[in-house]
Amino acid sequence: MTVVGIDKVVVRFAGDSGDGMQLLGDRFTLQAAAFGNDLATMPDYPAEIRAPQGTVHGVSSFQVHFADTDILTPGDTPDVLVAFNPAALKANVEDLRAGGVVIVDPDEFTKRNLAKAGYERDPLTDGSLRHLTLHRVAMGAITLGAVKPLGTGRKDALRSRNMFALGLLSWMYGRPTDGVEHALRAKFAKLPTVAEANVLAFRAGWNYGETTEMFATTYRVAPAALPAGEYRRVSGNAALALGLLTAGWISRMKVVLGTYPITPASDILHELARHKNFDLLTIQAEDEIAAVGAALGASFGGALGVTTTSGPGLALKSETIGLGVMTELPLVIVDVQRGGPSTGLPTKTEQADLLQARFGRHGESPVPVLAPLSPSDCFDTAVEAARIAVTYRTPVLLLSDGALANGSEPWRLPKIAELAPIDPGFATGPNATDDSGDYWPYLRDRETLARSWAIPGTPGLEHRIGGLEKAERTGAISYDPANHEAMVRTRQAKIDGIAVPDLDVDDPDSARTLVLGWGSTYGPIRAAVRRLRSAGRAVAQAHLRHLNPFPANLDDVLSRYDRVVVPEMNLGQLALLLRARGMTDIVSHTKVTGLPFKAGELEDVLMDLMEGVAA
Amino acid sequence: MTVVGIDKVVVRFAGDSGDGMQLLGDRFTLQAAAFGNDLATMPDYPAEIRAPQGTVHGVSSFQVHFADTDILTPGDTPDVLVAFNPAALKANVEDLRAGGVVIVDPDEFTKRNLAKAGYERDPLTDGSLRHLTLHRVAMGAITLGAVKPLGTGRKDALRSRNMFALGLLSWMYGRPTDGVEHALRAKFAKLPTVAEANVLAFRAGWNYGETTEMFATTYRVAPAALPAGEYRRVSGNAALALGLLTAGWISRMKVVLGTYPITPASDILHELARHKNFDLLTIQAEDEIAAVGAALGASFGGALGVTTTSGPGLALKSETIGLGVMTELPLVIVDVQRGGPSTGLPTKTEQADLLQARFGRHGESPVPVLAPLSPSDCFDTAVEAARIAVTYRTPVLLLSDGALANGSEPWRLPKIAELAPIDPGFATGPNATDDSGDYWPYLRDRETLARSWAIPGTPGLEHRIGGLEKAERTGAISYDPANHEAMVRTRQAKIDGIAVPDLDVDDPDSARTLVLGWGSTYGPIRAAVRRLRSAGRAVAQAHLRHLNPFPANLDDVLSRYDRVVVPEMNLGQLALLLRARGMTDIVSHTKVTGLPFKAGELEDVLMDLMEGVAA
Amino acid sequence: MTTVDTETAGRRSGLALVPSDPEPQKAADYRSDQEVRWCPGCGDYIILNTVQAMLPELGLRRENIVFISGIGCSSRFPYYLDTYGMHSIHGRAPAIATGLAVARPDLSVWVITGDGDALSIGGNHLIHALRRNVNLKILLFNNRVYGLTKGQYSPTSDRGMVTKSSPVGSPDAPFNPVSLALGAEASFVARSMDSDREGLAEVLRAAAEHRGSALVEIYQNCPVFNAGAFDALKDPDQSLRRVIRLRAGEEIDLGPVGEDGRGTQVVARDPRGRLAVLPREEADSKSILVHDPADEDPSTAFALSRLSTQDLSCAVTGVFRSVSRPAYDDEVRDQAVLAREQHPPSIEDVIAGGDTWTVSERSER
Amino acid sequence: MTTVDTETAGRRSGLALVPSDPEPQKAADYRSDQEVRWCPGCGDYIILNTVQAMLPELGLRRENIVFISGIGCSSRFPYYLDTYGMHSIHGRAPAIATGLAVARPDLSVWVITGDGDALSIGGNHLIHALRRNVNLKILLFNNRVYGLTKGQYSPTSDRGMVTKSSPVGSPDAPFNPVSLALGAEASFVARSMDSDREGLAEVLRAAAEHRGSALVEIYQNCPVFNAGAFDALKDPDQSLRRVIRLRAGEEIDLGPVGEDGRGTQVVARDPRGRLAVLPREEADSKSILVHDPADEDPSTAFALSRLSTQDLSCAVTGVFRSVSRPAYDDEVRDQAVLAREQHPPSIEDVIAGGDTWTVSERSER
Ligand SMILES: Cc1ncc(C[n+]2csc(CCOP(=O)(O)OP(=O)(O)O)c2C)c(N)n1
Ligand SMILES: Cc1ncc(C[n+]2csc(CCOP(=O)(O)OP(=O)(O)O)c2C)c(N)n1
Ligand code: SF4
Ligand code: SF4
Ligand SMILES: [Mg+2]
Ligand SMILES: [Mg+2]
Repeated sequence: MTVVGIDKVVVRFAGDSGDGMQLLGDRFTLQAAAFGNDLATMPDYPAEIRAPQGTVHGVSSFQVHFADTDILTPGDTPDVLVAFNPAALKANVEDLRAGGVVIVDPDEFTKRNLAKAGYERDPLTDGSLRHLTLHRVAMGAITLGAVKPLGTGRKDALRSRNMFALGLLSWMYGRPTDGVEHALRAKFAKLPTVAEANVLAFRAGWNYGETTEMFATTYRVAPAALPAGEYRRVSGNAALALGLLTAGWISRMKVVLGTYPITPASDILHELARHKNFDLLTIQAEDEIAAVGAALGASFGGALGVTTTSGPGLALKSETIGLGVMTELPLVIVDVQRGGPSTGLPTKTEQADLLQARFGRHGESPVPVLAPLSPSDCFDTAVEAARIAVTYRTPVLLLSDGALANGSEPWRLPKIAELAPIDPGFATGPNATDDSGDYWPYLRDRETLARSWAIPGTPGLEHRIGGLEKAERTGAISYDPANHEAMVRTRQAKIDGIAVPDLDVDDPDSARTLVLGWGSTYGPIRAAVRRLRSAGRAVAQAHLRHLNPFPANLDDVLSRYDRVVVPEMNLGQLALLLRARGMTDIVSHTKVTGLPFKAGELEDVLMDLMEGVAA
Repeated sequence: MTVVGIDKVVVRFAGDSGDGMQLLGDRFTLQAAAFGNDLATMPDYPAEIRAPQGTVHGVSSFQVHFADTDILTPGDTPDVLVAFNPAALKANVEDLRAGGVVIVDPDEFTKRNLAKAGYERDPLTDGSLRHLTLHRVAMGAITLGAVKPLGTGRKDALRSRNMFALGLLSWMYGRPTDGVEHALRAKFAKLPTVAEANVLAFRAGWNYGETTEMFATTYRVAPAALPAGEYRRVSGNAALALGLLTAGWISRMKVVLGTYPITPASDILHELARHKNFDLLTIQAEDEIAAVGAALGASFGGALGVTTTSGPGLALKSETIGLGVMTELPLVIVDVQRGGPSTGLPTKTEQADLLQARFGRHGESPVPVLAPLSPSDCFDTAVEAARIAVTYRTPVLLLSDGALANGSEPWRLPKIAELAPIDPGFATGPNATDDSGDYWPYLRDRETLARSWAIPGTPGLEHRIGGLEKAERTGAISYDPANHEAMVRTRQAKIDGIAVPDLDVDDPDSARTLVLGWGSTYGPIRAAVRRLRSAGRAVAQAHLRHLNPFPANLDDVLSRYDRVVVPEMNLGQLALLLRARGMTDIVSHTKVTGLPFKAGELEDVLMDLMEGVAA
Repeated sequence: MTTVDTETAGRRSGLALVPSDPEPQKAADYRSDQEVRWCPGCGDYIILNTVQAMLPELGLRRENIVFISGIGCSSRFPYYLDTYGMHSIHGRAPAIATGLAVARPDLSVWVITGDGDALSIGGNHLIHALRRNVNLKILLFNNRVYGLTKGQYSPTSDRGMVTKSSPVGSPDAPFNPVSLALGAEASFVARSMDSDREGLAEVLRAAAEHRGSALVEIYQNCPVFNAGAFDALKDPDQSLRRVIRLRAGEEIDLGPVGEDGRGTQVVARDPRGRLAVLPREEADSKSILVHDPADEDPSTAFALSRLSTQDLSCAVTGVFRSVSRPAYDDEVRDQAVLAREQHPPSIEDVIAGGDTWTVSERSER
Repeated sequence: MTTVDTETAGRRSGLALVPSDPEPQKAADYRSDQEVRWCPGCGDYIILNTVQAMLPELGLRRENIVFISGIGCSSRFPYYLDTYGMHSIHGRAPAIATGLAVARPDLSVWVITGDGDALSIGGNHLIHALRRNVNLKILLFNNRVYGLTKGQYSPTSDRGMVTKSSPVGSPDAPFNPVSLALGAEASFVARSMDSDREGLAEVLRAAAEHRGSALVEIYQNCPVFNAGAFDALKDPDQSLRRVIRLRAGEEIDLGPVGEDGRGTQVVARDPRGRLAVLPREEADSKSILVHDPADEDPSTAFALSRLSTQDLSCAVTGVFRSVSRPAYDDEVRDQAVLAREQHPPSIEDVIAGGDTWTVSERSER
């Protein structure tokens, strides 16, 4: 038995929706996390309805990437695939790197199952897997044997196969095991037999590795050098929810989430609905328009109104967001982007709502736009979005996407007490500058241009706001042409003037090419840049989190490079915005497959481009 | 009595909403039209609710510009103002040119009326009108006298004051009168006493001019040199409605308008609802989403689905338009733009929905965008929009605006028989290229990339479409990454490849500056350019009617000029799109007051800019 | 009158949590500085006056009253009241008000809407607010036409009504707003008329006191686009024959008052159990309906709503239904209170989530 | 069976203008080539089979049948039927189908929707389609949960239902879809159940024949997110005690069948005129309700809808209401026909408008 130290590994588990792949992936991930590896994950669910068992459509998978250095993506090509049935093999085997390891249960490769998966010949025997390292492990049979003492029925007993796999992989990668059994017993506390079956299967898996001579090598991935601190694993949706919760906490404002379920945003609702013990309310509205309306109504009452959705829902909310622009109330709108247009590819990721976020409202109605760059960054971006919304009294659009939402990574817990508080600064008395003693809801802060904000319940400041054009300062209805002009420009100036941190550039080698991204492409871009640098190429990297307004130094930064490559999961929407600012030398690289970029693919593209430059 | 020949005159009538200003303006316009002048008009209604009589808010006005040459705008500054009460004077007098003529009824300038209008002193006596030529005509009293024989009550009798004014102005400008009496009798055929009162008042007005010595001069504006043909006056909304009707006629498709009333688009519905004898149906839906849904449903059935709205409604329709993009069905969406954001300035004009039209949908969902450049051009643009929608199987956005919608001009009647027919080319049989004998709804025309279109009722071609991503050719649901990529790019390529006429440039003097506009700014831009040329300045002009895709020669054209000035009634939306194409040297000149540009104001701006260039 | 925490018969008042004003108020206190701009003769004026006269009676702190409207002539209403207010967008007021009411139990939240605003574009939000029983008072100004957009037919217009958008008559069958509300599980539904100041004030007071959603349909005259639509009900003689005024616990009658001081016509169950208007003498006295707005079963209220006909040959007014059931906003808040009691919030714990691990300094390389 | 132009009792059939197929059809003709992808055990399968078995009976040309759906598990339905179809967007199917039905009288247009699709986001379109009485057959698959988005509560879920979005129970009171439809002026309303193939086929046939909007609520089992929600109605014994099957012209009864072959329980009017379920022997025989779906007054149908309770202790099924009133699409088309008769269309005349003038060559300078 050889033990080989490696720096990273990418494992993918795949099986039927009912085979417990997500649980398996989750546990394996937690082991890696507990061990101190850095990691990133990518679950992949089947199309929205449960497909017939055993078919390719019904395959669910979970990919984990763990390493001894900080990593940025869930990995391009798995090193190991555990396929629970022929369909799972078929759906995933092409993604493996050459020489990768495939573990299958040969008993599953019956004629019937092969047919369901659409295999005409048995891939285990027809030579098509020649380039891979194939291991046949009778996972089902062994699991059945292991749990036999419990007297569980066959069907239920087979449910523990996933834990067999966990045991086997844990052995292969020398993962700590004590936590697992404890966790399984806790999870199934109410079903002790199930808990026991899972534990037995897990042990059987470990022992199988240890005992049989099937696997000649085991691997060790050392802990990563992460900054010291307390960590947890977090998905983008969970981090986003926690960010909203935290924004409420540090602003002492009630958070009111008005929302309507939609993939892949629903989990933000699910997460927040569990925290009703905070000063937080969730309203599952009748539709997206009602959802954003309820959020805006709550904001009118002095709460932090939030609404969460995906592209189709954002389209529906457009008109009400315009009302938010006109009434100048805080509102956070989260769009977890998915494949479009229309219903499109609802479970896949995309970045094609950027222009909708910027321009998808009638009239001149600018709103700030932010995008998180990793699952854990969803937390910070949510806090930042709320801060801008409250400080500037404006709707703010936060663009997450399917990859961030469902992906996860280790997250060093933030110190809440150290976050700068958010101050709604409600008006408490009259403010008219003409000694009328009146209250002027549209009197503005000189610096931020934010309007004064008095909430119902404040005596003496009674006033009305609404969607018609407002007179400067007093906020009365005004049809005056000059006033309209002034208000249109003021609203624009307010957004343009939002304080946004300068864009950081990572450019150790004074490169001539800059790669500029936004949102969830951060991981693959960064990984590609690293690879290029290891290959001796000079390339600079910067990533935009603020898409409106852009950082003030953006033009400056960009002008320093011969060319700026902008990879996007759309047809070049950021590139369009950059060019619209008069920037030339923008090279737009786009991909719209519903899948994230792979680091390798970006590496190749950048390499080609730079060779072009050099030429 | 002197008779002076002049080349043009701008007259504005103003009074209470109840005073019949629109009827008065209309009749006066028709006289000018019948006489052969070229003309343009601009009605201005009060804010949406009828305000208390006699207040400035309740003032309604109608401006007519008529001339012996072709004219382009309703005029910057009136030469003549007929003000029916103090409020009408107050609301309009500042717009007059110095030395302009004001006609008022002195009996209306009572303390009470002055107070209602917000006058502290009587403007007729306080010297504030010194720079104008003031005529006091007891329009009310004389009208009462004139209609006395009919025994009409005072209140009803006074209703004919507007016709008194018509008579007086007709005399001043030597307008033909026989048509008027005939028209009045026809209009009030069911109310003969009212008809008679109007005729008597009209005659009294004429006679007043003829008899009294108040007016020393009368004017003559000769007929304009318009191309020969049959003409009518048409407003933008009416022309648009007729264009849609005509598109149905020449395509032999049923036109189904699904719409929800909204200012300033409602009149398109009102016009079309009157033509149910054509193969046309109007559906007044429960909201904008239902309206566009009904239109799309009708299109699915093989009709030409149309929906009309303004900005807030377009926002609501976004999601359904996305479904139109995915299902690739023809659909014409008309947005009559008004002041925004939100409810904004609903009765005023603006061009601020261009970016919403281009980008206001989630995912990559391109649609063609067109904008008419004058009221009568709404006809041609509507036909063109329908042609593109049907030919390319795509939703098309047509951007009109409040100024076009309510403005009017003479229109040489098109020869319907000479219009190229529109051919929906419905599929009638299987088309699969694999000898399966199947029908593939997403098989595309090689040239246009339009998909095949079989409508319900066609035997053997039964199929399903929908909002999920479609497989190339077969149209089956597909989650395949490569297919999605291909479809996203194909949909984009289809729109990018739409055949659009080249941009015409008017540049007699090889200018260095080009003025480029879109939509309703055509009139004022053209007028300004003329003035500059008369002043010896070289300036080129071009106007975009196709905003997506742009004409193929656009980049070429623009590159020929040192600078391109882009005047817009927004914050520079076309300018943004041009810069996004990599065009530099774009000078954006914007105005967002809810009012159209004035020719004079543009002249000044262009002059200043060109001096800048010269410097 | 102070209404804080009035708990009548175990029912919490709609105003229970809204602070009261110790100072007496007058109608003028509720007049804003905005010039009222409806057309002369518009029914909206009377409704405005009635509301301004009624509000002081509630005895609430003025700053704790909020009016939210949609878009339409009627929706200008909030501008004229010196309370907090929002003139929102077309059809969405109930949704916006829901968010406000849920977030702020200390406010008395009113929605002002029109037949187009509430029943056309806003229909979904209306029925959902009623179903959820959010603590909102919804005043639906029904002039049976779109006023603001200059006179198209609305979802309450007569079939066949000629307007600019229906030059040969509307092909649409109208809603009966009371029936619709009852079908949507409304806990409080009433109807009144602009011209009936007293009746209107009465139902408005009842609506205010009701905990949960209260829908009040108000027949409103639009002299410009649908002049005289309700005239038949305004002529005293006609009104007597046509208008049924519901009063809790009383027999439902109408018509000229007989010697016994009661209407000469009554609403009674016919032999098949359906409601009918009969001369009192023809009705079996047991079959005469005694109005019970608190009936848990909305079927009788629904049947009453069908007695009102679109042509107004019969118009039922007053409170059709007023039953006590949990208000959505109370439920949501109660869940929160309970959650807080069970698990006092700790932001650190929630952030940590459960499964954490520690990377110590030494593990850094 | 051919149904073209069947005019029963002066009523035009819902299929009157749809061409019939002279060839006999079978269920298999309606199976598309798409693999059906609902979860194992999903009630949608049975409904699909029932529809596929029922369609041939209508005898229509297959290409003249269109199914339009929204979004949801149930809305996948059209893919599995070999007719024309559109899987549209969430909640909008009734609006889209309205446009199609108005434009194309020769089609039989069906809408497939779920409780979320129809009653949550799509509520407004649903009530307006019913009010207008557009010639659409709307099948509402009510599984009382959002299936497709993985199990949040819906507007028909039980109050207190625990889901991911309501971890301590839904605070919402549910709609009763039949009551809502009746409040919205529906001319045809029925209810059935996935498992009751025969009953379902019967109401589907009646819906197809009905001219105007027909709403059919179908209780549908979602074994994954709301397993067994309707089990109480499926157990034969329970079903007997709980399920009322409405049949036109028959007494409304339920319960174990007595010696006379009739149910031992009946629906009767109580002394206050309200409906109640009583043992047959306790009911005055005159007070027993005889079902009349054609009753112009929807009040009794509404009262019947209230007998059904959310907890299914009683579930009323069958056709609640089926009355004849003008269908919107017929009206709109009739207006057009009349207009054409009165004024044959001339595009030139319309373009000219009325007031024209001529500029002759010589006036050119
Ligand atoms: C999204 C949107 N669609 C349409 C309109 C135009 N609009 C404003 S009010 C109105 C109808 C008003 O009718 P109703 O609610 O009955 O109010 P009323 O004016 O009669 O009081 C319409 C169609 C709008 N402002 N916004
Ligand atoms: C505009 C929009 N909002 C939300 C969604 C997400 N969504 C899809 S189906 C659905 C609810 C489905 O519930 P139901 O109609 O009851 O159908 P079921 O899946 O239960 O058959 C939701 C919320 C969407 N696709 N589009
Ligand atoms: S249009 Fe009608 S509803 Fe509107 S303000 Fe005038 S009278 Fe009132
Ligand atoms: S989730 Fe429920 S409704 Fe959807 S397919 Fe599965 S069982 Fe059927
Ligand atoms: Mg109205
Ligand atoms: Mg459902």
